[in-house]
Amino acid sequence: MTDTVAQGVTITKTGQTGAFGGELLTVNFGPQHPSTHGVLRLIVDLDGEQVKRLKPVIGYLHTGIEKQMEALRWQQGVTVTDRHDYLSPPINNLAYALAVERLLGVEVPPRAQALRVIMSELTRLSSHLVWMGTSGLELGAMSMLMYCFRERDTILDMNEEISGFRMHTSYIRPGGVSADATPRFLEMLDDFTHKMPGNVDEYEALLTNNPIWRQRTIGIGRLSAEDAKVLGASGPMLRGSGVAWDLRKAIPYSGYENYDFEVATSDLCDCYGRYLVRIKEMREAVKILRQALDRLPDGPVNVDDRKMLPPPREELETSMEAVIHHFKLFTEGYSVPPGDVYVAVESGRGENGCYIVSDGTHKPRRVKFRSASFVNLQALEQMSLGHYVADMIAIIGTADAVLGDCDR
Amino acid sequence: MLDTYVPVLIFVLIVLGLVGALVTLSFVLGPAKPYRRKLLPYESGIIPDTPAMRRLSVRFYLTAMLFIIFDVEAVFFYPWAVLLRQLKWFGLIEMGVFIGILLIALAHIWRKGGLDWE
Amino acid sequence: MGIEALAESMGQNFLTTTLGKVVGWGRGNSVWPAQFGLACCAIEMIATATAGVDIGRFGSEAFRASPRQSDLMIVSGRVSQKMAPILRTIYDQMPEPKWVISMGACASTGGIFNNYALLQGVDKIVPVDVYIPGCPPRPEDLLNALMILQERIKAQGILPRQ
Amino acid sequence: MIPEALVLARGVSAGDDWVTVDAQNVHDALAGLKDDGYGLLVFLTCVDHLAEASGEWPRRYEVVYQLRNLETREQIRVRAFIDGDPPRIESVSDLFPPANWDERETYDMFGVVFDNHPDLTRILMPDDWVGYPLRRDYPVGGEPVEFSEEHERWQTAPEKA
Repeated sequence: MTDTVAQGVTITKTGQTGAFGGELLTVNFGPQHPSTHGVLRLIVDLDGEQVKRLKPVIGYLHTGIEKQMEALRWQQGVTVTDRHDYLSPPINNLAYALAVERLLGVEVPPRAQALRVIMSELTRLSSHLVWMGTSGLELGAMSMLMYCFRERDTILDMNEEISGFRMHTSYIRPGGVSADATPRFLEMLDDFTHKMPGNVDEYEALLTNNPIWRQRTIGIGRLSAEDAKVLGASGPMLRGSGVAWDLRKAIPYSGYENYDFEVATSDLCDCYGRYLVRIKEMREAVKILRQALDRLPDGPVNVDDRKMLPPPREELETSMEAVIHHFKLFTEGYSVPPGDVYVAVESGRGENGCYIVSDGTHKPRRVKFRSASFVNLQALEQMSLGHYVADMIAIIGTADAVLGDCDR
Repeated sequence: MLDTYVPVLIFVLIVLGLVGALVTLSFVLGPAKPYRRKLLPYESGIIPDTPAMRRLSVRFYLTAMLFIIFDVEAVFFYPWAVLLRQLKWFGLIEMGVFIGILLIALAHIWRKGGLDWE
Repeated sequence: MGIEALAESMGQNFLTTTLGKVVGWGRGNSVWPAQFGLACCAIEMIATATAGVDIGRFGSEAFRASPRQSDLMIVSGRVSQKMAPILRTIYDQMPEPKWVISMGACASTGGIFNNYALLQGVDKIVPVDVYIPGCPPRPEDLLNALMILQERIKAQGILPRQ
Repeated sequence: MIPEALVLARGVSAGDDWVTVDAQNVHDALAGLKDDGYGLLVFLTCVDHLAEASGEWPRRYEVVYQLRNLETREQIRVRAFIDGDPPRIESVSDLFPPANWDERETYDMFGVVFDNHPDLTRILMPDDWVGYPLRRDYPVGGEPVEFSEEHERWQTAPEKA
């Protein structure tokens, strides 16, 4: 019998014998599977219940986003950046906006930077809540989904209040933000920062000392600090192995240097350590939100560069340049001086970067998204060798891969 | 003497009636359009071309057999437990011997390493 | 002595209906969706299944993992070229009677991604019953689509055997 | 550091410093950088400079490696220009494990062949896909939309209005 080939992917030599003379069974954890957090396909060789070989196959959600951005103008690209990592839309916008601003050599006013930090931390919270809800669901804690999505709905209401949209806010744009924070949003945020620590205690009460949760996650999916660095893992995958690398502290952007928060790390190097890192990150996010709200500077929220941002509506009746700027912006768009830049921001999953090459026209020459899930998924095989199939579910969960972000 | 079994008979009839009705109703009312692609094995969306019937390791068989032995042993406890009062000492000693024999077997299996998986 | 007269004499505690209506009522109120989350709309679909906007009130909270036990496929998210044959396979493997809700702009028409990588609308490969606009549509939109589908199922009644 | 002989050009673009290296000795350059502490390959991609107005590029494809030193937080970008059909370059997946999938994706999207890469197959597109989507001469695809500037019929007199 030749190699078993499924859709052109050579997997295993047939007849490979397992430990007790049983043949390896090739199983597809295919694209449509309740536990793969999206359309990830794993081709797994099982010796009985133990994973002997694992090959992730991705690409089932490839949306051609990088080609799409080459066909869109600079300001139009924002709507596409929302949708490639659909659990942290504002953070993708932030990476794209910072890259374009660095190319243009433009600095956004402090109020816009603070609003960007607020939206990023809210998104990090909602992304961790979705992770905890679905990971809890997979490991048997069904009620986690209900608890986590209850808080997530309050965050989505806040998103809707400030940007008019629940998930893909397109709030952070090159040159600033789309709208100033309304008083009602600040009220909701203030109320949220008071309630959230209590809710995180509730999650901890449910999970941290839960014997089933501990048994299913402690010692599962070991990734030593050295391996994590070599494999290029980032985010909770790296910090869960004791490496205190957080882009908000290491290469601060958008005013993160003037907020004091700790980098959540744990040197347990396993699924439980990464769970603790994410819980601590949620608490740190609430602390940052608190500080950002207390010291929210006032002032404009956009760069007042008419070449880049349309003038306010009422000015259109009076001044002729406003009409000219308005017309030029919405027909041709602005152009960015040639050059290339790479900006990395810390998303819930890890380092989400945006590499832009501009050739001086009004459309980018090349936009490359460095995706955290794309790299973290490569560590999947090393973490799950030798474990049972049930533990592999916990390992897929802890990698927290979003397939839109991975396939772009 | 037979009338003590009438409730059991009624119960069986009700069950058969209910199950029969459900099966025939869903057979009659539900549309059925079997075609080749529908009857292919489901493996998360991929049509598997690797044979599913692989030789499994002997541990599964061993564990299955052990389970059956001790499960059947548990079945014998029920009648004994019901009649515990009436059988007094005789029942206890009788069951003690029965359990003793199986306990020795369990100790032997445990020592030979039949229970651990690796 | 028509049925109605009999009902009169029995003091109105009879409900006369046709078998078709009963079958339609039963099927309509227990539509089990297959777990077919692709992209952002899947997150809104999960949000619909949680306590905030409870899809359980419509009898559809049991998201079945395997297509064999589900009768509704909610295509929630963008369908890429690599995923299209798999989506068709899953649709084929669902038992009759089955329905499809195309959730979101990307599933219905390819949405904002008009490029080589996406299938421009899932109705190119599977017959779709209800389309939902929005990117992603709100959970209430999904419930609205489900109610429209339920009306349509109840109206169908008994389907021909073959 | 990279032995000076290999460096063709050096510069700073929008705050990031970059180094241009000849395509043949990319592997040694990255090995030198790795020993020097740049342990993390952040990403690896390719840029297609077909018919580009600005700047004069030596060759059509520019393979870009972004490296970072976790201790000193420095970043450096290494460029290598290649050409040919298919363009070939040395694979660095033995130095940096994350390069494995990045190179497969660059092959999938641009058709750049990485020599002695363990498993150079398509990763994002279906396995039987023809063509390399991210090349500039590959159409964006999708369906022609009636009212858009790319749609030639709309700009001429719409007889069927």
